[in-house]
Amino acid sequence: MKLIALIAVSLTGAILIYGTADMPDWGDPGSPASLHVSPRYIEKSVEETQVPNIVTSVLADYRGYDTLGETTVIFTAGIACILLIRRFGR
Amino acid sequence: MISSPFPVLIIVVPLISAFLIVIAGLIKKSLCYPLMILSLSASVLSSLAILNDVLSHGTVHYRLGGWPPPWGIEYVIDHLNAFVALIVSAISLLIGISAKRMVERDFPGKSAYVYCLFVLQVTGLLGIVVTGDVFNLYVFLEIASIAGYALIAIGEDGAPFASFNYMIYGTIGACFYLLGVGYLYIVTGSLNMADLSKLLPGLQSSKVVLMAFAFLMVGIAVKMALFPLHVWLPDAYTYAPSPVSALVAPLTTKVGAYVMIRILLTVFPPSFFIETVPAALLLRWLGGFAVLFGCIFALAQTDFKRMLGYVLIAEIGYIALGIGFGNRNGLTGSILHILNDGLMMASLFLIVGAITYKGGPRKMARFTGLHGKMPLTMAAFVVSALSVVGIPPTCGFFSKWYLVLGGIDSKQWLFVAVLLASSLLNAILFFRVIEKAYFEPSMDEQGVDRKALNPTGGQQNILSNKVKIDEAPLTILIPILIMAAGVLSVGLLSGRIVSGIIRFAIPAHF
Amino acid sequence: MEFIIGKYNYWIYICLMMIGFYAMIGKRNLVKKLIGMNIFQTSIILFFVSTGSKKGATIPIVEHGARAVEAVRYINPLPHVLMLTAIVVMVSTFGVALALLMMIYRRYHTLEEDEILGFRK
Amino acid sequence: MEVVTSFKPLLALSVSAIAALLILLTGERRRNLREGWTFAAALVKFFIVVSMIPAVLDGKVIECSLVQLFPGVSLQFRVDAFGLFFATLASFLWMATSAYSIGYMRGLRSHAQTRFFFCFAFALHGALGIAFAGNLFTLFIFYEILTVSTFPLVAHKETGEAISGGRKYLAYLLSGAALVIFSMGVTYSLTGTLDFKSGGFLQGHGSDGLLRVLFAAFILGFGTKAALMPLHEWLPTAMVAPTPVSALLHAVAVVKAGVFCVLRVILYVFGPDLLSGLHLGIVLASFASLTVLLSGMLALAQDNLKRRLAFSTINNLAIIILGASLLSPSAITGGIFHIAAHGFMKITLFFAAGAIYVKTHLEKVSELDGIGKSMPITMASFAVAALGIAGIPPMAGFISKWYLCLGSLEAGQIVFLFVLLGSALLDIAYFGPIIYHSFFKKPVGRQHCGLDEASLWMVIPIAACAALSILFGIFPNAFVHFFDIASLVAKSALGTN
Repeated sequence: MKLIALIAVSLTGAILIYGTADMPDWGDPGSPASLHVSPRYIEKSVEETQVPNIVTSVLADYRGYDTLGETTVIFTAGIACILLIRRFGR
Repeated sequence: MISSPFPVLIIVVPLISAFLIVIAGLIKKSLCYPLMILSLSASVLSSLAILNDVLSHGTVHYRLGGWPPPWGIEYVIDHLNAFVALIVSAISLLIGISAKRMVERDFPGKSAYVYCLFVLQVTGLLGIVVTGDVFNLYVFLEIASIAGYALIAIGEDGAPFASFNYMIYGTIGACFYLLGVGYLYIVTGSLNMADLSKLLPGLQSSKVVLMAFAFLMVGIAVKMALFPLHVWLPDAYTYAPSPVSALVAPLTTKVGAYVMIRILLTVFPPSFFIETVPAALLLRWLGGFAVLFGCIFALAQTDFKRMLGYVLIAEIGYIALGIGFGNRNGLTGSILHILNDGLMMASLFLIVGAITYKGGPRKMARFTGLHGKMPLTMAAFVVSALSVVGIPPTCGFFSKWYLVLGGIDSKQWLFVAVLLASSLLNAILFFRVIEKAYFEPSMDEQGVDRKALNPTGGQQNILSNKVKIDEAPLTILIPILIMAAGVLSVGLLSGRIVSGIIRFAIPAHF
Repeated sequence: MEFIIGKYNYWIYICLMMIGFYAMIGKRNLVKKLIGMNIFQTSIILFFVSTGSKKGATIPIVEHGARAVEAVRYINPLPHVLMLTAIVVMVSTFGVALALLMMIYRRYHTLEEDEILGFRK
Repeated sequence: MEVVTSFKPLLALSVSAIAALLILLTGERRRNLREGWTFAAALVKFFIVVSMIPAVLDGKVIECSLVQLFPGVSLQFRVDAFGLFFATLASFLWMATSAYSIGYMRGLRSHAQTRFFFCFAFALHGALGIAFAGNLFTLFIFYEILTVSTFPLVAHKETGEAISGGRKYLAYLLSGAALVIFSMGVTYSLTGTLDFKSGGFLQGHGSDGLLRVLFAAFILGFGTKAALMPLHEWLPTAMVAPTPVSALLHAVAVVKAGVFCVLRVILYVFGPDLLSGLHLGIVLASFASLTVLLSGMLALAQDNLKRRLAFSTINNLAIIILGASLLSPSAITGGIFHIAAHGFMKITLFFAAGAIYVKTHLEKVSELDGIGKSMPITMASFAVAALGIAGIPPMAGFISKWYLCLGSLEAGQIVFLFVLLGSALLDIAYFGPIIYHSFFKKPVGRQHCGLDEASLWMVIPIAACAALSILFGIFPNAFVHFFDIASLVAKSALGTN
């Protein structure tokens, strides 16, 4: 079991390292992630949402729906914990 | 652009009702069940409305918060997800109806929480289906998974440990998926599926895209329990409470299959998985192995529910096989099988639920004489079993037929042989149960000690020395019968379904 | 050399991730598995957040009164947003996992996988 | 060819399905009503089927299309001469069988009679669907319905032996069905259609090699049901079933459906031209001849009466296939007529065997000495049918054998003439002793106290079927125009219209 785990882990690691070859360097301002989609958040955020903290504006407005999902996840987990560990009627 | 409120209603109605159910549970327990049924019905109606919209006007877009797509989150509903959403919501409504008696007997104090998680599970699954954003999909995936872990854990004796294992695998799967999303993001800068599908064709040679593809696939394969990543499934679904396994088993895996089809066909250019990387080849082989492995392991089981778990693994194999053929007939078979398998598996798991609810056995050796005691349930069982075996005119035959055609079209004779052989294996599996139930006299007549009838754990409260098994209450029986009728009618209507919906769900150039 | 220095953020996250991954599938103690899971998830967060950075840019909070905002001056906010969500998701999973462990412990009075499997035989 | 749209085929089909449901709902308590449903359905069905004969003899084809299943293939019923022939036979014999099974099941006080009659009605539903199917796919759907609904009948006794017989039956037939699915898939991907057509629709598609493999897959697939050697093993094993079921298997529906499907494939999927072009007709004919001779010899070795009859069935089915694979007009006519002739004669034989079993619980040939004295009507009918099978005039078997022999001459294949004659000799060899012993030998170790026939429910069907075997020998067109229809099929299939 341990051996299988070790092999699986080293295999995954090797693949991951192989994949880094084509990745943009750390902090490269010209990486695709910095050029597509996100510039609008930075440039228009104040104008469109009146929120100077861009993370907040994206979290609560542009991608607010993710945040609703996130809240639901907590809610789910809460209910799940109640269901699992609370002792009822004993 | 069509603006209709239904896409968001599918999700929001059950989401809100999940909160309300908990509150209602504090005030008056009897309110919870109607609330759940109401919200699930609303989901079914909205998915019907959307399917109607999609059929008459084409793809429906819904911008959440009004932000245009690559910046905001968008729901995109085309033929494929309208179809899957309807399957998910309709089956969960039926299972929801049947859950009442089982939940209220087995978890008397906790029913509100169970219902709440039940609805959340459905919300999560529906959210996965309708979203057009790869990260949003992850969030809903986790809602569904967490609800699933909790629901499974309240089952029988081994359930918490089985659920824990499921959680470890599920988290690895979800994290791999998230990693894949991150890799996609790093090379494209986008999370929107439609946007990604525009950007990705130009990046096919990038190693990062390859990584992203691999991790997305592995992650989804864990969630849909594709061989050899299925290890969590048999335990989890065997120990889960009956209504939960009836909900989670058919739907979670099918939604996983949907995500796989979505990623392969829409997000990546379809040629990517067929030509650029050998994913289609791999899917074929894994699917083929899954089919054989599932059937053969199912043969070795004595517990009916666990056997169904292995059958489910085989059924997932069919879907993977169909995708792996990479042609129109194969994909049609896979998508049709999402519907068919959802129906038959839900029906079979629910039948196990009905039998155990009445204190009946789960060991197949003790199924003797069951048809006399539960004639309608067993009739439904025969119909669903024949469908799994692939006997026309039940629906299971038609998806297999498309899969066989797909195999013939792509000249994969080996896999055609696997498909045909698996029908025979399935026949052995199910006919031995049918034989037991129909041709062998019941235990009473053989004078076997009734105490020996006690199933493996659980439900001790009604299992005294005397057990009288008869038909389950109507709330359980009616959904079973509806599903059995569905198995028959979907078979005959499969032509309509394929030419009306599935044909458009597959890219035109296939 | 350029290859290693330019991309060391990825190397770190991969190392962390493999540690976590190994613990998840290789360790026999359930708590250790959970710790592995946490490391695993955290490494993904690290990875995401590191993709958002830009050399010479500052945190994505627009200074008060700034008019023409240039994207180059601020780091990419989107990975942070995603990770805020992901952290919550991961914490929730972790919470449920701990609840499950409590249930398992109540039932078997152990958290060693081998012993639990022994009980179930 | 004129095409008429009508719901009659659908009506005929639904009669037995509705009857099956009514039987199920009526249940064990009101068994007279339950059996009433069986009877009523058999009668109604027969008359609906017969009412279609005049139109079909006029050269019309009755069609009824339901839902489209996938592009180019619908759930479609199409009554042509060949289908009508089989449907007439099946519904005709259903009437006889239902009367007989009432007597048999009650005589033995059998359990689960509701299930029995339900499955029986459903099997007839399947058989009629096969007969009326307008394309291969519809045919296959009903083929599987027939297979599945017969399984509980074969395993009806619920003993270990019966269940293993049922298992064997299913294993063979489902494996065959898998091959059929495969060959259907290949056919569809070659031609894009599965609709039957006189003279076949595969011509000009695919390479010779592929078509040969396809033909083999088709024949092996449907051949399991037709009990073509070496795929016949299930049929003798299935003899554990109650006698009416054996009658259903042998005379009415199951194996006949197999032969029907084989003939459909030969005449309406591949077509005579393509088959003779690929030299497949002669291969199949040799294959069938081997079965004819082997099964005849094996029948000699059987002491169990029903098993002997089973091998005789295998023998006769192979003769039918032999006739069709000779691809000459007389041979096809004879082969198709033999489907009906054999049906009537074989059902008489099984009924007689069942009647003996119900009265005396005897199953072995060697124990039947002198039984003709106590059951004269039964054994006389047995003798008539047995001689008919051997091809002795004036029984119906003579007509079919005569045309088969003519056909082998027409086809210029003298070898097969000898095969046919040899098989007739074998028939006499394995039936002769039974007849002789039962009438002219003294019973051993058993008291015979005069006349001791089975109940009228059983004797009348036996005598009626024996009488019909003679009647169809003298007037092959009596009542339902079996002979005319058979020759019409041969003409249209060979394109000599």
